[in-house]
Amino acid sequence: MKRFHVEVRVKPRPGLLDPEGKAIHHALDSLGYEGLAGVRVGKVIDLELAAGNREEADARAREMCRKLLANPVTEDFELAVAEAPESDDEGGQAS
Amino acid sequence: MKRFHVEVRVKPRPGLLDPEGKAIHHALDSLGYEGLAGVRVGKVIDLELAAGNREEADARAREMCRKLLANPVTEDFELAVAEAPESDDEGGQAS
Amino acid sequence: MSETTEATSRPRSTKHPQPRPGDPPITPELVDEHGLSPEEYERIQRILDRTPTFTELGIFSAMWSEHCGYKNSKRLLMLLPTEAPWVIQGPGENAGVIDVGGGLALAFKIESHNHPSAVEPYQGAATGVGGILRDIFTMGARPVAVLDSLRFGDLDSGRNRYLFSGVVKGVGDYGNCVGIPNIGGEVFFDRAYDGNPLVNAMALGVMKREELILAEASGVGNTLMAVGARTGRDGIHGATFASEELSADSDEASRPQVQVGDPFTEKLLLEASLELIRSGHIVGIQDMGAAGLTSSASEMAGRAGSGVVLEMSDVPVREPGMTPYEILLSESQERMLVVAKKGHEAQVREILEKWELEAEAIGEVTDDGHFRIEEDGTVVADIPALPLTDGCPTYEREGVESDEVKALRARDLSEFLEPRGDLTDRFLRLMESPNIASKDWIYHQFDTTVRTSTVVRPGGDAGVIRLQGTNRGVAATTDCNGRYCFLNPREGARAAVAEAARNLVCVGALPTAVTNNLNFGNPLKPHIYHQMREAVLGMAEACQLFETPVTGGNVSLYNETDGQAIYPTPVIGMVGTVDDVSQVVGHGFRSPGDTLILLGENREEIGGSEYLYRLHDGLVAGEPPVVDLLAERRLQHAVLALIQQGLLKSAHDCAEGGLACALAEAAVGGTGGPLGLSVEVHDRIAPVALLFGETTGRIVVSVDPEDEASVLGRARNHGVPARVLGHVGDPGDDFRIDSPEGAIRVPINEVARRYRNTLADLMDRDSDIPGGESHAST
Amino acid sequence: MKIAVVTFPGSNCDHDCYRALKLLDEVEPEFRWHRDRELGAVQAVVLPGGFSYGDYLRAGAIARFSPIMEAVVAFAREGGLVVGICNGFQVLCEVGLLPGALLRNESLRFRSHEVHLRVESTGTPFTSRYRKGQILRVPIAHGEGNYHAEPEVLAELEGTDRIVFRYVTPSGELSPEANPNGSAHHIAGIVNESRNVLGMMPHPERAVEEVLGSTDGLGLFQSMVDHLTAGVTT
Ligand SMILES: Nc1ncnc2c1ncn2[C@@H]1O[C@H](COP(=O)(O)OP(=O)(O)O)[C@@H](O)[C@H]1O
Ligand SMILES: [Mg+2]
Repeated sequence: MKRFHVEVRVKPRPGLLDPEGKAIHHALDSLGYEGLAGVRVGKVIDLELAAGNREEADARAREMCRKLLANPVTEDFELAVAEAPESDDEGGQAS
Repeated sequence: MKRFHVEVRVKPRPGLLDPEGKAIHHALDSLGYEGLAGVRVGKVIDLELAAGNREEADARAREMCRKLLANPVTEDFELAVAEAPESDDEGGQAS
Repeated sequence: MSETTEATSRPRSTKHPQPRPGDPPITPELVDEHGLSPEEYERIQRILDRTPTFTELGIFSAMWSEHCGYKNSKRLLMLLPTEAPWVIQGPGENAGVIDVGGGLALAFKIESHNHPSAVEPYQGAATGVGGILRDIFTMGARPVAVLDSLRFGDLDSGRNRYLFSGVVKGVGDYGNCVGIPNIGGEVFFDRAYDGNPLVNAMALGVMKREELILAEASGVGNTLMAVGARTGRDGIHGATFASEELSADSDEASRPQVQVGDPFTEKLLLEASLELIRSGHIVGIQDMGAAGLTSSASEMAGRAGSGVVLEMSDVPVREPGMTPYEILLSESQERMLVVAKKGHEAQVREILEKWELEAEAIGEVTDDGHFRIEEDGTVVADIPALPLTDGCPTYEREGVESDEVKALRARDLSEFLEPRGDLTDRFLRLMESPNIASKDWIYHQFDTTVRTSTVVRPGGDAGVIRLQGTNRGVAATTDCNGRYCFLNPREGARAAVAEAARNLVCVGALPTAVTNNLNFGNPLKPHIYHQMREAVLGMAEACQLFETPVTGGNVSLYNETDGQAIYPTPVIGMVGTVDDVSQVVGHGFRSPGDTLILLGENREEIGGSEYLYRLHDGLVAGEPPVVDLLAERRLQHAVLALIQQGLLKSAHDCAEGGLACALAEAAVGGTGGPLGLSVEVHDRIAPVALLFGETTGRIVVSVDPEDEASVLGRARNHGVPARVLGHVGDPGDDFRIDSPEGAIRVPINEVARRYRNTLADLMDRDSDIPGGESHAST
Repeated sequence: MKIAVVTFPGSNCDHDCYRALKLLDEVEPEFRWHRDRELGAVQAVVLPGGFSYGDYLRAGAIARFSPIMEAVVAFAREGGLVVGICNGFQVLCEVGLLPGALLRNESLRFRSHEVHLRVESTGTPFTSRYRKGQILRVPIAHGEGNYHAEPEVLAELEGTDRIVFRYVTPSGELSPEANPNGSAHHIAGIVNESRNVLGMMPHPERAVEEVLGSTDGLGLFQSMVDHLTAGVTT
């Protein structure tokens, strides 16, 4: 088993109202940042997981997204999988 | 001016308690996903902005992060800048 | 971690603790960084009869900080009255407890989280609420209400808006999630709080009398268990930090990790703790609050006169590699220390497991009176418990009033009493002051009705909740006007107590007891110490007279930024009892045509008023309103009796903004929508003072016209001046006050609009955006 | 009759619902624990408000995997009455018994105050005691009550009389100011296709006694009792 780091990004589906994005857009505008055409806010979820290989890590993370991490009615998700550096001693005890 | 897509990821600083990550970790565990060593949750903010070049886009987004998007007391941020595909008609009018 | 803890079989080391590898040497600088004076350090050496280890230095530093040791306030606090027949538990425990009838007891307490909120308003305020709730349920009481008392600089600054917004959200999110209704509080804006916001949270809990449990580590051989969240590196040395002035570099990375609240875990901990207490498997329980495990374990040992030994490697931690120093001083939230009866550890674990929480045996109660810490069996700290908890040196300092304040107080204000300009315009500008305008922007973010017991929600004079299963109720309020206290700390403190009691009688509650939060600057400065002493004396005097003993409280000192102190702010949290909740009255008018009566006396007092601050460029000067405690008591007895006789339809006291604003608040505050009014005032005092002066001891009531004579007569029988002011009008009528020198006349809907929109208009711009340094500047 | 009130870790209106049900002579409320796998012999189920699992990730997202939810879903599919209030509504959407989702309030703030609701449909087991168009005064207290669904779903809800309550002004008008969270079509409560599952954000259980400020919520529980009693006798 290897350790993988999966970064899951869950974002509001296009077309869905995103009041937080709108508020940030507005705030950035009033701070004087011009040329901003859009702001959308979502969630990023970092998973540290063990899997036989990269494909397996990817597949398991996708399943977690479909099952729990993203709501298909309102959200889309993307994944990025990276192999974690081997055994930095006491790692893997977070959260 | 070109258009850039900047993805900002704002994450809780290491060592800081992340109750949301903890709850999700717990939920994934009880859904039977084994080998999860850690879950941390942050925010992803997609910015569409205009800038002369990539460096400028990066610098401006960083400044926005320092000024507004990330709370320096509790959060770190990372950026990814990509040039947006040229003029897909009605682009730049989101949000 | 071992399943069964055979703590008794652990061999007792008799050797002195040795420094751990990596411990810094104990130098005068290190002692100083720990906030200990050379004399205090000498005392520590005498107690130990040797040089402390680094771990021990950390322990002393936390326990002898202002926050835990009350070095500079203890002697003053001894002046407060603390006893009455209904007091079950006075100061010294996690919370005070009083008898509220029907076999029920009320636990209540206030606590500050000022410094953490200045650094991270959201988490600071949230964890403040979390901490005070734990103080309540560790007494065995179920929390039933929270209140919040807040102070900020003026809202024209972006930083202040950010702090205000974050604090309100933090207070709300935490209490909402745990499911405790907010029933009131206060907020006050003044430049004196720039850079030093105050966040004081108060909580109330109810239990059956016999369910009271104390925080004591008794019973040799009993097992100490860490319960709830794991220990991380959060807020290490928070207690010392809270005892120092903030300076410009407080924001640097050297600062302790911010404590993050987890209200979900708190809710589980609340249910689990109450179940544990009722289960009979434990003998004591305490929150790991300020100075974390150190203070909870040593105080529990100190109270019981026992000792404890703790094994650091058994403490569940969140991060690897934590040292005993870090584990002992961590202020990670949502943790408790429980003393389980020997042999009942498994049952304790089972209850926690039901609530998805952890419990780990980390030590045991001993009989040697020592607070002993081991790491893998090696002693790393060994301190006599009593000198550690009670041996902190206390100081009585010299207090001298500042000349600046004397001069401000002596200032002649007669020029401001001249009628100048349009009264209506001045009235409306006052109604739009954030200190007077409706606070619904705040409490609409708080769940106020969960637990289905809230009888009077925030927005009135005091909150009222029904005691479940009875017709009885308890009421609570927090009050303090820092400007009055700044100009005259003794009068100001008397006024705070008087106002709190007055707010309670306005809803029909009998005031019974007080908790208080002393928020001051650096006590080492003679003028600050003077403020503290005077305020405590004023509080003591008023509490004595109102028969509202002080059952607990909190002290927050060093509230200064760059040498500038906040106003002295001794916040009074007062509770009262209601015999029959169906008799409670609100502050808003109920029916057109009702007669308006003013109870109490007008005086020509404009000093320290919101009128001067808001309409005369932030002027804070003059003698604040003088409290006539005996007249106040007569007034309160009268109002309470009138409410109990069912003669009043509404009651509202005059506070900031004076008579005119009190009338307006009552006119727009009815549940059926704003009602106009028509009133005529004349007295032998300047109209500005009559309309906007903040003379205390006045209550405006509305009564059925048929009861007018009866109310006037009864009030006078109580020795209370009473006069008819006018009548309540219809919806949409004018708000109209005629005085000999001019009139205020404006449609009531316009008054309501301005009153309601002020805070929202100021706040719904930019202030709820996540973090960032934009908020650090204006 | 027995009505179950489910307690999830973080539920905080479970006792309020229990007490409200207890006010009705016919009802014996009973708590069910999230780890229970069976509902037992009950005639209806209440999923109460609160912050199950802290509302972390999304409100209701974690609670819907609780063991008890399998039993609740089965019960609902067989026609049993299920009411989800506030957090309970969110759980019902997450578990798929009701369509749509509840997003963060448009104001991005938690909102807690009294609202006015218009009864849109009396053709449900939960609203027979009300008149169509009746205005109710009931508290809300939520941060994620902004009802969202695809346009087709909204059209279907509209077309099949499944919108049960809408937020209105005191005089019964629809207006953006009266919509506390930005909900699509001012929706405060909906039922499923077979009309036995109701989800609503406002708290009827907090409006059952004069001393609490309103008794307008009582009719909802009484309607359920009427329906269940009729079911028993016929
Ligand atoms: N921070 C707050 N939290 C909750 N309620 C508040 C807060 N600030 C003000 N309120 C509510 O608004 C009411 C009016 O506030 P205030 O003007 O301070 O009242 P008073 O002068 O009667 O003490 C209070 O009684 C309280 O219920
Ligand atoms: Mg008042």
